[in-house]
Amino acid sequence: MSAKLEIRNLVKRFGGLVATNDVSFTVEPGQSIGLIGPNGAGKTTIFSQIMGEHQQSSGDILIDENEISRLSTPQRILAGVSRTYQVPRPFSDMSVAENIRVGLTPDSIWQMITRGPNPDRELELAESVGLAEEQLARLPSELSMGDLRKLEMARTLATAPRMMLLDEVFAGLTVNEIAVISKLVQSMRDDGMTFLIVSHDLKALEPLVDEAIAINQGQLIAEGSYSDVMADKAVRASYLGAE
Amino acid sequence: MLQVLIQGLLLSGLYALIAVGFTLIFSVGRVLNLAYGAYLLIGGYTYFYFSQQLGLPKFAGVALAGIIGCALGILKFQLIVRPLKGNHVAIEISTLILAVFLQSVVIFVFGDSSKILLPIIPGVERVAGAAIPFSNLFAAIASWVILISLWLFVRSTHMGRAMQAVSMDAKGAAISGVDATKINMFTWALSGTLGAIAGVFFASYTQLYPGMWVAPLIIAVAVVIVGGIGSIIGTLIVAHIVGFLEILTSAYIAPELRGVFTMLLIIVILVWRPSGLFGREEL
Amino acid sequence: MGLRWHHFALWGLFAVTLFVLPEFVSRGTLRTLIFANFLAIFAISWDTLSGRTGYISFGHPFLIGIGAYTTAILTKRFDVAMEISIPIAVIATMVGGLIVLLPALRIKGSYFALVTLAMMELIYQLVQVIRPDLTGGTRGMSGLPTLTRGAVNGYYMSVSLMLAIALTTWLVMRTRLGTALSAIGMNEEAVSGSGLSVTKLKMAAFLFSAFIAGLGGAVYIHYLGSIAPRALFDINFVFTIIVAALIGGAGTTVGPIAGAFFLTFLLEYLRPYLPGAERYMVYSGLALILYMAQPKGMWELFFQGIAKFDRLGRRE
Amino acid sequence: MKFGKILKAVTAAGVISAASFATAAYAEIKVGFIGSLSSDTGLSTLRGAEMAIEELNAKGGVLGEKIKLVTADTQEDVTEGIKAYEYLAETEEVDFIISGSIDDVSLGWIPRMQEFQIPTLDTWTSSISIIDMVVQDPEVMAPYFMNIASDEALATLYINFGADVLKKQMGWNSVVILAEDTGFGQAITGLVTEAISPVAGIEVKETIIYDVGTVDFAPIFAKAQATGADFIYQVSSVNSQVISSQYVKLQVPMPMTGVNVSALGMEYWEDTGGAGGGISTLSPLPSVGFKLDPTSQAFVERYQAKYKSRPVIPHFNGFNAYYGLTQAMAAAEEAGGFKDAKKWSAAMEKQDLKLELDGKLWLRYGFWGKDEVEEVTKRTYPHNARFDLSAPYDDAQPSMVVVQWKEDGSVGVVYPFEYATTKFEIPSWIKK
Repeated sequence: MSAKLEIRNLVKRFGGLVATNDVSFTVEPGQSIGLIGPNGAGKTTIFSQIMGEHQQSSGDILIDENEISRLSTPQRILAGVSRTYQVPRPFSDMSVAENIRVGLTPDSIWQMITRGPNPDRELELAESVGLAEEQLARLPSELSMGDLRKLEMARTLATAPRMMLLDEVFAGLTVNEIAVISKLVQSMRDDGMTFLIVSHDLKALEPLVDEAIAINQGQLIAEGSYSDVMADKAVRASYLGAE
Repeated sequence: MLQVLIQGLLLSGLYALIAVGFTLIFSVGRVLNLAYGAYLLIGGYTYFYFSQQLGLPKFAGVALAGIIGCALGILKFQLIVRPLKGNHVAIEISTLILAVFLQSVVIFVFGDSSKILLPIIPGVERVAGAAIPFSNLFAAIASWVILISLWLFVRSTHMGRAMQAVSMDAKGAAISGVDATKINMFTWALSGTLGAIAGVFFASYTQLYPGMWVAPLIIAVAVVIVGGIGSIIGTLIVAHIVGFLEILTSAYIAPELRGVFTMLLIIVILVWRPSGLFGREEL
Repeated sequence: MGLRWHHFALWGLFAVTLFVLPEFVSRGTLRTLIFANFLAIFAISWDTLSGRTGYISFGHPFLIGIGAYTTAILTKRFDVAMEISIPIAVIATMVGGLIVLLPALRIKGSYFALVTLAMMELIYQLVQVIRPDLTGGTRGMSGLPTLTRGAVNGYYMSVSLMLAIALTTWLVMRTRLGTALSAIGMNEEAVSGSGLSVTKLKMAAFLFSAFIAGLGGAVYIHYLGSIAPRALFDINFVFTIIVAALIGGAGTTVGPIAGAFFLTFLLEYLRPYLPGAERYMVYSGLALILYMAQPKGMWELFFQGIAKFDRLGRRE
Repeated sequence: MKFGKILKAVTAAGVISAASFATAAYAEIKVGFIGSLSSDTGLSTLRGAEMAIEELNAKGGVLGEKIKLVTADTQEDVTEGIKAYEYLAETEEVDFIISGSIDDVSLGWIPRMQEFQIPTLDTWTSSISIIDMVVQDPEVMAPYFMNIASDEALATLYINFGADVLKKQMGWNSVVILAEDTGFGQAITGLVTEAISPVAGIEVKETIIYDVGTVDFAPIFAKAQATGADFIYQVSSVNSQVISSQYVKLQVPMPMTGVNVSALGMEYWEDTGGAGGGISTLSPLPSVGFKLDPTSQAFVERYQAKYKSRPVIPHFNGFNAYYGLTQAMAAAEEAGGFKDAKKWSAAMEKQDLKLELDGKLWLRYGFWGKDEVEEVTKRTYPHNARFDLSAPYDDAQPSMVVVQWKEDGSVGVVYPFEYATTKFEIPSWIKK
């Protein structure tokens, strides 16, 4: 059920810039790890490489001991890993239900044509992230930021992941909305989902993670329990230096 | 051989002038102005009307062509590009419609048949079997002068540097106090002026006809794609590649195949190296 | 697929209206309708690729041309029967288009538009040079076999084809394939992030579009009886197709049909008053104004009108 | 439910407007013009027809009915030409069509003419392949007439010009052909290539085909020069002022003659900005630089009083349209109208108009009989304008003349010698 993620010596160069510099870490099945670091540290770039949106310059990415570096994004999703985005960009001219429908669609042209949508499953997913039934027909432009994040979670969940990468899930949310999302993540953790979470809101992040990894300027600078990492000198220096 | 060299240089100089206005818009505004060819069309016909039909001095005809091109550029920016707010697809399509509209206006006013522009400077010099019409030589020299002054302008004036800043990063430029809208409008005006003047030279090199906007548009597109965006020097180099490719093809393979290699070049470069030969690698 | 009885009722009504039309209108009007039908087919084909996925093709005549030239050459030079040559033409369009345009699908935005434009110019120039004994060179070919004679027969043929294509497209686009294609136009990254292969989807859209273009192109030249590269691979032809789809409403099936009918009739109605090139001035000027006013097309204007009306109604 | 409403609205609007479209009045003889409305050649045919109709109406019309003219623009495009023919046939329901179409456009709409069987007269197209269709299928092609000598006759006269002037007077032995890629270009190139060597003794070094969209002729002229031929033979009917003006601009050191359609109008000098000197071309009759008989001269004078825009003098097809339309109406009088196309066709075949100048046959508007074999080319030309290919041209006028523009802007006939008003010369910049 739960997936294991292993990153080995990951390097990504953009021209002369090294965005990821020899990073290695492992997320055990069912574990939840917080990925922290100042702005521009290279957190989102790591997500992009795990998902195959950017190809790493060198290094390995493994899901359940299988190398996925050569797979396309949809194939990686099939392998069990999905992500959300810092800025939710839903399909703007489609209703909430249709947005979720895209996530539920099988990657086969033939099945897309021959098999109709599953409205019950769409509703189920919407409700599982806390969206109400009457919101299904709304357009994304009519939703609050919190609801947009919920929609993004629902669409990601629709791909049936065993591991989720959450990118800045709390950005732009009210205190109440943060609580709702937290509860949602907690309940998924209880169900055995593996998580890698990026967040600037360290207070909200803390209760959701088992361990933390800190990176700065593309390099891993600390890993271990959340409190150990936060107490680390290099980590503190990187935050102070950047902000 | 010398003949090919001479013809190649003359044609390439003209192509560089044609392409540079398009390069400016594509790098500063990041939009594909499919009505760019229409500047050449309007410029050519303006010159024809004032200098050849009304008999004004040739210089006045070129100047008026430039002024009308400039006005057209500003109008296009204000009436089409700004209201569409950076919606690239919409800008591409509306500029295409505009080009067809301007073409039919020209047909309405001047008729469908080709017009011949008198040589701007009459006379021909013969070197090693190649005919060098003074008019074409003048066009090539003028285009070099214009390109060099443009290059100096972009490098050394405040306005030029602001244009560079906007071309690299519109948001960043805005933070540092550059009014991107103003710079954009200036660029559209400049591009219109250059296009219209290029149109006079292009038409005197060849002919005036209502469909004449398509060929220079394709040339401009080829130069920008192959050269990569944002470089006047790149434009100059690639204009010579395209120009010589055409002359070499006509001379050694077949005149009918003249444009084929230009198209192939566009396609191969776009598929193989979308940022162009001299473009910046994008993050 | 969310089909309701009234969908079929409306399609039925539409079809019946079109089929009884020859009883009420002159043959001249039928001829105009024939061209409107073909333009509608081409606009639907363009829309399937560009209107839905947002990959703007400026070289659509390239696809239409493969279909048209294949059947023209087969029937004219090799005496192949049209029943055989048209299906071959359709397959040739799909295969040929795929081979040539597949590399182009990996580039995005304006660059895709430029490659397709360059592709069209390339094929235009090549048709003239490569085996002009087959293609007829710049002049094209005339005296091709025709499928029908007379305005009424031509009308029934074109309207049946148009309706069949429109209905098929409409049905396919109502499936999750349609949803996924529209999703590419809105946010390609999120489609692939939803586990769908964007390349596969784009290829499906492309093949579907090529199928319609090839079929439409092949039947079109067997209606005209001639083929001329200058009229076919012409930026004005691209312009007409794109404008028909956009004016009507891109990303819908009825939009391109409405746009094609509107534009064709506009041109024909202007003919008695403005017989020459002035027609195109009015035509393109109007197209520009309509497009600037509502890039989503008349269809969207219509819906907005209905929505406004509904809101007014509810308030009372 | 919503979109069904608009469908209904659209179709209803379509039905209503289409119905209003169909109610055209039908108490007159309707003539349709098909051709380009923006070219000099198209306008020549249109105006020739307008003037003939005006004169006929002043005399009370035909069969007691007034003649009305409607137009359809082809934009020199094949598809537009087909649409235009359909428009005339089905929307306007014309009785007779007069055409100023170019070859490829006529070839495009010929199948429509065969279908509708509307009496049709071509005044500009000279495509021999259409005459071949008349030979092969006289029944279906019965309503079609072409009152300009066809390509075959044009080429034959050119071959004679080659032998008498180019070879004998100028001493030229080899030629490079520079032909546009059109139906006309292909036909003329083929005919000339076949005959110029055996008959005139001029060797064809090379044939260069160029696209009508060509804008830069410098490399093409360079290629022509490289063949080392004595002169260039051009075949150019579309945008031909471009090639000739560039010839002058580049001062190509090689004589050039041939077919240059833009040089057939008086506007040529202005269009090339005074840069067209030295160009010579074949021209169907009547031509610029050709003396006119009194009837044609009177036509030109009335024409100039009526039209102030270009073309200031109609091209040959303007004369063809003027005389041809008058003949078509006379044939209709005889056949009781245009409805019976076969009957009209038989009456049209008999039309014969002879115009004289100084007591000599000058122009003849008649048609070859079905089985009449022309002596020089040994073939038949049914429904084609009658021409004479050998001096003294007493059966009809020559199929064409060769005219030449001089560097001072004057123009005159250089061949056949009987009609010559000036001598063939080469441009001053060519050192010989």
